[in-house]
Amino acid sequence: MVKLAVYWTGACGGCDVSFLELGPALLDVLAKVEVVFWPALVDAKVEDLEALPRNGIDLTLVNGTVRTEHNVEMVRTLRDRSRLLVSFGACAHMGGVPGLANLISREALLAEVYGAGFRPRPPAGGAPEDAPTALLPAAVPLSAVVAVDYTVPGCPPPPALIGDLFDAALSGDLPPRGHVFAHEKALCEECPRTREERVISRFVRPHEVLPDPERCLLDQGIVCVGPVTRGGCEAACPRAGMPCTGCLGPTPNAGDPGLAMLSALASLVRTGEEGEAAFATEDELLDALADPLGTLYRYSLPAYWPGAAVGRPGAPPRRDGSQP
Amino acid sequence: MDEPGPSDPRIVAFLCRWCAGSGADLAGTSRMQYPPNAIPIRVNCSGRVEPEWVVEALKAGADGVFIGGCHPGDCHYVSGNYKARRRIHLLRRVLAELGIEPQRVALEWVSATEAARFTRLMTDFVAQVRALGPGPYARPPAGAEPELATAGPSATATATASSGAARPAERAAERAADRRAPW
Amino acid sequence: MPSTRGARATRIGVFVCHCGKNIAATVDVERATEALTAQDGVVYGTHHEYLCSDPGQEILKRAIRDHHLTGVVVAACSPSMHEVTFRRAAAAADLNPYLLEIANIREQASWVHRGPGTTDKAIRIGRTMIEKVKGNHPLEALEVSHSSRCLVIGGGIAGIQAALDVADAGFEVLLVEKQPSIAGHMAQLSETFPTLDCSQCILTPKMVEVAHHPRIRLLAYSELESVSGYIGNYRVRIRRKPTYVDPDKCNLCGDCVQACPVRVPSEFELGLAERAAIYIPFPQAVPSSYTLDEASCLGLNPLRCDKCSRVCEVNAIDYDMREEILEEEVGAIVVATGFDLYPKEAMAEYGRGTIPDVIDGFEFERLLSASGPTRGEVRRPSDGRVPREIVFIQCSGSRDPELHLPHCSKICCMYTAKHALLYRHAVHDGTAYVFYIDVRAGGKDYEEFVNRAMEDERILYLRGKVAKVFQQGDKVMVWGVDTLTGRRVEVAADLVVLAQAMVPSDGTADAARALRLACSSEGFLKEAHPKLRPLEALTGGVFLAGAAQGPKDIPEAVAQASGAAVKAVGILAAPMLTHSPEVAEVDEALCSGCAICVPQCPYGAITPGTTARVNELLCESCGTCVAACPSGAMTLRNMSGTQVLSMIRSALAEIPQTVEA
Amino acid sequence: MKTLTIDPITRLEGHGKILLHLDDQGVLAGAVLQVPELRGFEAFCLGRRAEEMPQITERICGVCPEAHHLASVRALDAAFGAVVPEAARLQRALFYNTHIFSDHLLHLVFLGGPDLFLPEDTPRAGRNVLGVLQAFPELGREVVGVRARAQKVIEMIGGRAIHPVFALPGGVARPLAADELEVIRGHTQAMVGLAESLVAVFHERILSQARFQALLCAPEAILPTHYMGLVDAACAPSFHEGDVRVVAPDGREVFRLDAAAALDRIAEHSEPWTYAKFPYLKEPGWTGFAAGPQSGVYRVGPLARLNVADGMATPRAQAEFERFRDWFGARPVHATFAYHWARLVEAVQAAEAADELARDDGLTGADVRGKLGAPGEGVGVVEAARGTLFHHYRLDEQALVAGVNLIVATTHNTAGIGLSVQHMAAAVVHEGADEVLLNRVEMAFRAYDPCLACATHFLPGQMPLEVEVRGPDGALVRRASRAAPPALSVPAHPVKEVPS
Repeated sequence: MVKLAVYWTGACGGCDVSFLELGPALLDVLAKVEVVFWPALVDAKVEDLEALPRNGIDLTLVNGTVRTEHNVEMVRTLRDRSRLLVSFGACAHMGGVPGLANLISREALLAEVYGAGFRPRPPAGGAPEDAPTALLPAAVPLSAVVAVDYTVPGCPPPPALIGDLFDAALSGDLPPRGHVFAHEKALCEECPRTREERVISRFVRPHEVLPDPERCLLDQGIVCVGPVTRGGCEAACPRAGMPCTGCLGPTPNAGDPGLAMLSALASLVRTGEEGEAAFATEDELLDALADPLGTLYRYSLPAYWPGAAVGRPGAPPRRDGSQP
Repeated sequence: MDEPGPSDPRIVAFLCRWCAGSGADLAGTSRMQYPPNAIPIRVNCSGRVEPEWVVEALKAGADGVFIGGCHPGDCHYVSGNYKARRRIHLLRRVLAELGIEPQRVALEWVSATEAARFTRLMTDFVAQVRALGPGPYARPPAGAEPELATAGPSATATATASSGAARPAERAAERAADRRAPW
Repeated sequence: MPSTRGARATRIGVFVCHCGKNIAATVDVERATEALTAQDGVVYGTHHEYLCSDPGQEILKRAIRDHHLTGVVVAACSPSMHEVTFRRAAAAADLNPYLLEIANIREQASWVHRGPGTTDKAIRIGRTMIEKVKGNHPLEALEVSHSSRCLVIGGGIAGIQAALDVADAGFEVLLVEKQPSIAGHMAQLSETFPTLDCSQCILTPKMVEVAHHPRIRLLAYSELESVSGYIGNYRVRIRRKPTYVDPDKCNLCGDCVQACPVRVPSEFELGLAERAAIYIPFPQAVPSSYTLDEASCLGLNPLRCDKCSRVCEVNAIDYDMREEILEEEVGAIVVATGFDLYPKEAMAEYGRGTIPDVIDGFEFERLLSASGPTRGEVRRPSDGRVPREIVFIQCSGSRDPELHLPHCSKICCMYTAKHALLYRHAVHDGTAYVFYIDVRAGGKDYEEFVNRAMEDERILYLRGKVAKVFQQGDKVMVWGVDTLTGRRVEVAADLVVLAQAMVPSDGTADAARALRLACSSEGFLKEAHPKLRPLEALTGGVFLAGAAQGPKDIPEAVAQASGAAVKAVGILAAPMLTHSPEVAEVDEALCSGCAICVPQCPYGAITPGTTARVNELLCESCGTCVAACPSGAMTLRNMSGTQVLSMIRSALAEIPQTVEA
Repeated sequence: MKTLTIDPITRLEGHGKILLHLDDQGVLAGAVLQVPELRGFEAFCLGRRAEEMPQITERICGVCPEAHHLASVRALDAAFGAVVPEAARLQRALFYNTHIFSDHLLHLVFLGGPDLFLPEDTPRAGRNVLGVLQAFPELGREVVGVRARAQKVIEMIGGRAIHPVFALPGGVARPLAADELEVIRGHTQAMVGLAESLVAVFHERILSQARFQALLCAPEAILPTHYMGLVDAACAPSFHEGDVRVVAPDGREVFRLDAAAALDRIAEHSEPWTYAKFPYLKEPGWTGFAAGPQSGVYRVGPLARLNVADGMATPRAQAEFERFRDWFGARPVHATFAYHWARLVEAVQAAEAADELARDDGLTGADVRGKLGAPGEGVGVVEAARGTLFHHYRLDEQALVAGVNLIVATTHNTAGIGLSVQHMAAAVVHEGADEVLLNRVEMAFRAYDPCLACATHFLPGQMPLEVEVRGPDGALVRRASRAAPPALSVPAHPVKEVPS
């Protein structure tokens, strides 16, 4: 029996539910594992976890973005008790949708939600440690806190990829450390849409048109980040008539997916014959791209722009040129 | 001392070999003088410059990035400079949204004969970046914990690694290691 | 990507050049050498007075051997100076030359800075090149065999010249002309400016030379069907239309023409004369044989009409001749598809071609030509009367972005002057007016020629545009303005000659399509670089000659044709085609076939598919496709993103103050 | 006086932490639900593209993303003044009823299941879905199978099973193909089938148990509050559209209004010791953590929806609804554990409604996009499995988000949950065994099927649970707990409202 633990940090629960998407196959998996810790599913409390010896868990899946000091403590404990730790889902992998909160400094965030001057504090008479656990300055991916052995990407991970992980883990036939359980090639490989003239002559937002069901969405001016995103989901969103938003993360060589896609988009833009005469209209077209940051980094801001509100107050400290 | 002083901005300059690069060489042969802050990296065409390079420079502590290409109509490869122009235009928009001054990234046209122009552009850009102050990821004072330290020391290590600042030699060795998303 | 990446243990040597005082004066070469030698992966470092000198290069070679170096960085002058020198030296020491890089610390450091920062910068520049060398792969120049035949498309003067030059250089030429005869428009001209020598007299010898050249295969009455392949190895399909006359048998007796019951307007005479269904465009045609035009023939059917074949004593006529498709291998292609005139039917303001006595330049050439329909007498089409008052309108369709074409057709100023002058020679008491915007006579003896026309021949040059031309009685009324005097001018002319704009021929558009050549908005073929590569198309191995590339006169067309010929010969003569190996490369394990790279390439070197494919010989290494590739599957050999990222970091990393060597 | 902390409350989605405190007489004086983390959706949604909101906000909750997806798009419909074409409306309705069925199933069997199907003394190790599957193998297999088919329907219409992508302002992404509809019909039939067998099992194996009957009648689990829910024209529960109806503890209608107007009747109260907010009815207003007609505290969710409804929308559901009502006699039903039964009644209606919708050929209509007006402000409301869900947006002229307010199901219930937990704990707090206490409290908690991921859409939560006993000086007297990360204890005096 493989000892399994599943835990969430700042999560929506979708990753937990995604196991159910395995359908009947789930029963086979559950039959082969001993669930030692999984708050969403079984009654095992924190002390049960802490009672475990080092490497007492064979396989731990952590989903959710890391946002609080309590998250950090928990994943450190899990790392210590686990032989294999898997970053599960887009939040753990790259920071996820909640990672967009890094566009606002922690202080501004609290102010935005609870009004200016809000400071979480213990209740009157309560001891200091009774205060709600403190937020980190910024959301960070799991790999920023503990060493991660494998990644199952996705928001949530597609059942097929979860299946691959369990096949590997239960058979003991494991890929090299650092393996990402998704395709090496981009989504376009499994996308049924046809690519014709590779030119963007205007940007269109999904609600503004009913796109041609056969043609590539990019060719129709809809920003689809499929070309920079790993396959493994059967191009679910493009098949459903909606652009890929990049939840499976970048292909191995893409680097920063936001910048890679930015470069591709800008390269495809044409407003007639290229040249100085077209500069003005090209810029107009590029400026019409709505919310590039939210579009290019929907799931990956913390992984690629560490630090909250990067250039704003609260950005990483400045260089001090003083010499040793 | 040889190290530029604290107030001295650090800049990376991507120069296309046919125009801007030759212009820079001519500035040399003509013994023109400009500040030494920019470290030139020669590329075939400004169209080869990836937005990620610009950002990588900022993440590695640069305060500004300069890209020099051929004048419109003069690109040795016909249209590489047009692609570069569009990419940088969009990149600057994104930088602005991240709170990073877009003026830290300059794209300029310099022909092989415009040594004087190159000299002036370099001088002005250094001044401009100096006025902006240190870049968003400029190095912290020795010993100072980066802000992510709240997420623990291991975080500092991995997080900076994911931003690509650590151990260039080692990372250059492994294929595409530093281009992979962090897990 | 080659599996060797990062596999080799890196043993890099660094060589810092003093360049006498040129570098050493401002860069602390000891410290630079020390700092660079301390870099990870560097096993040897030294500096020398003049590395480019023979002793300097000896040091380099010896170090490569003694220290088993796997990479070299020479910190010295600009790579444009000595990259070749040092790479040769490396090769001599059995180090692959692509593993040596130059760090430019002279032009971009020692010469442009003074003071402490200079050494710091030199070190950082050096470090970036060390990082680059770490990622470099040993490469060999690309080599492919190729066909040594040349295809010339278009048998006008440019095509003829290109074909002759290539053939004379010793290479086989396929000359394709879609008309029954080569010659092009030049044969229609009467005399040529500024020397006024007879056009046909200077053209026909060249045509005959083509006809008899052992290495020129002339395919007249033929068209380019399709082209595949790439530089050095093009595969072309040519459709050869049936002439129904065996050129070898035909003895040009002309009996068939008499026998033929059909008469249609002659293309060569621009409709000013007629021809039979079986015809020869003009007496000096090459190939010198008759052509039976199936469109106007009564039906190529002996039962309906076989008059021509009955009178043909040599039985040259063969109604069963069929169209054939030829497939040929060629190494280079010269496109000389020529020009046509902007149709006068497009000139609403000048009667839209409905006024018989409003004609274009070519028609007037035929009226002037001794071999023309009027035997060289100037008689107007409507009633054959000799025009007493004649008006020439320049820039008809040219330089008129609002209504017609924006470009200048370049030759009209000259041929209009020639026309007016020849008219005065023919009709001594006639009056010639020329309406012009301004006279452009840039060319050897051109200005003199125009002045001669204006002064000696007392031709009235009126600066201004003609607003309206219309028929009134048997006169053609011309309304214009003389902008110099500001007076409105009205001329009751007998004949009006429009200097119609030059536009690319239909054949040019066809060729562009078949060869996937870029065209300007007017449709003229685009050159690879407007200044540096005016004879080459963006597609490797394709060259441009004549007016298909832009308006030009005969001497220019001929000059460009010879230039294109030499370019073509450059490919045909090479034992092997060699090409830089530092080109774009697709990692098929990573490419999803998204095809975003395809439109980035100005040379059409990338073909889409399940994975993109790069034609290495067409790739010019700009790397624009690499920067556009979202998945990082495309890379540029020895300038990969990974390399540059570490170059960037090494440029910015702190430099330890004291380095233990 | 002592403070009890329960950590973590397992088998519910998300995190949370309960604190109870007793006065000197050991009587429970207050209960507190603390949810200690922040994700900040309200903040970072600003500046995003409007049409992205259904996809972004659904990341609040992976259990009921469909609810957020739809509430969000309904808010956008309103903000763009769009009229949704019939084909699109039908797609959304089928999609959503299927989701409600699937989500109720998830709770009935997987999360709340153990409380329903297993004896209370079942050891912790076996008190989970696996235990249920062992006790009810054939049902278990059917549940897993049919839920998979329901999810398939959601995937076919929504594009993805979890975090769907199909909803766009004014309609949906694409027309549905006829062959797809054929497949869907097969699945919805299976759903109705399972709904029926669940009803059977519930009556034979659960309702028949004295243990469960006692639970339903347990006085400590009776909480007379206001109730809120969506109803259709016929005043039957409606999940994805309709008016918001609120009834008082005595069943009298307080109001019946559209989304925007209803939202105006709600205010949010906040406490300094928790990130969570406490919505209440402006009329009668906030009177502290209390039930009854004088208190603005209201409850939402299955029980609330049955309490605001006059009947069900479909025949089988109506039949079960009548058995439900007859069993309790009076209406509204205030028994907290009746949530489970109400959930079953709703599951039946959802299955039937889905199957009905699937028969409608209008589903394959090609017109799936209504015309959009200028972007403005809009409120959207749906019934999530756990209760009423409000999305409220303001858009700028480029249709980027300029303002966001979300009131999610579990948040409406936080006060009610606190009260239930308080009563439940009060009843058992003097029985020495912590296990019993903690289980009872958790059961009371779970009855609501609280989705704390939702409740904490601005607070991704971890729910430590422990028992602390502190002296008046705040010093620790006794800790009977499942030791946990920093737990918040409540001081030894009643919780005071803090003006916000």
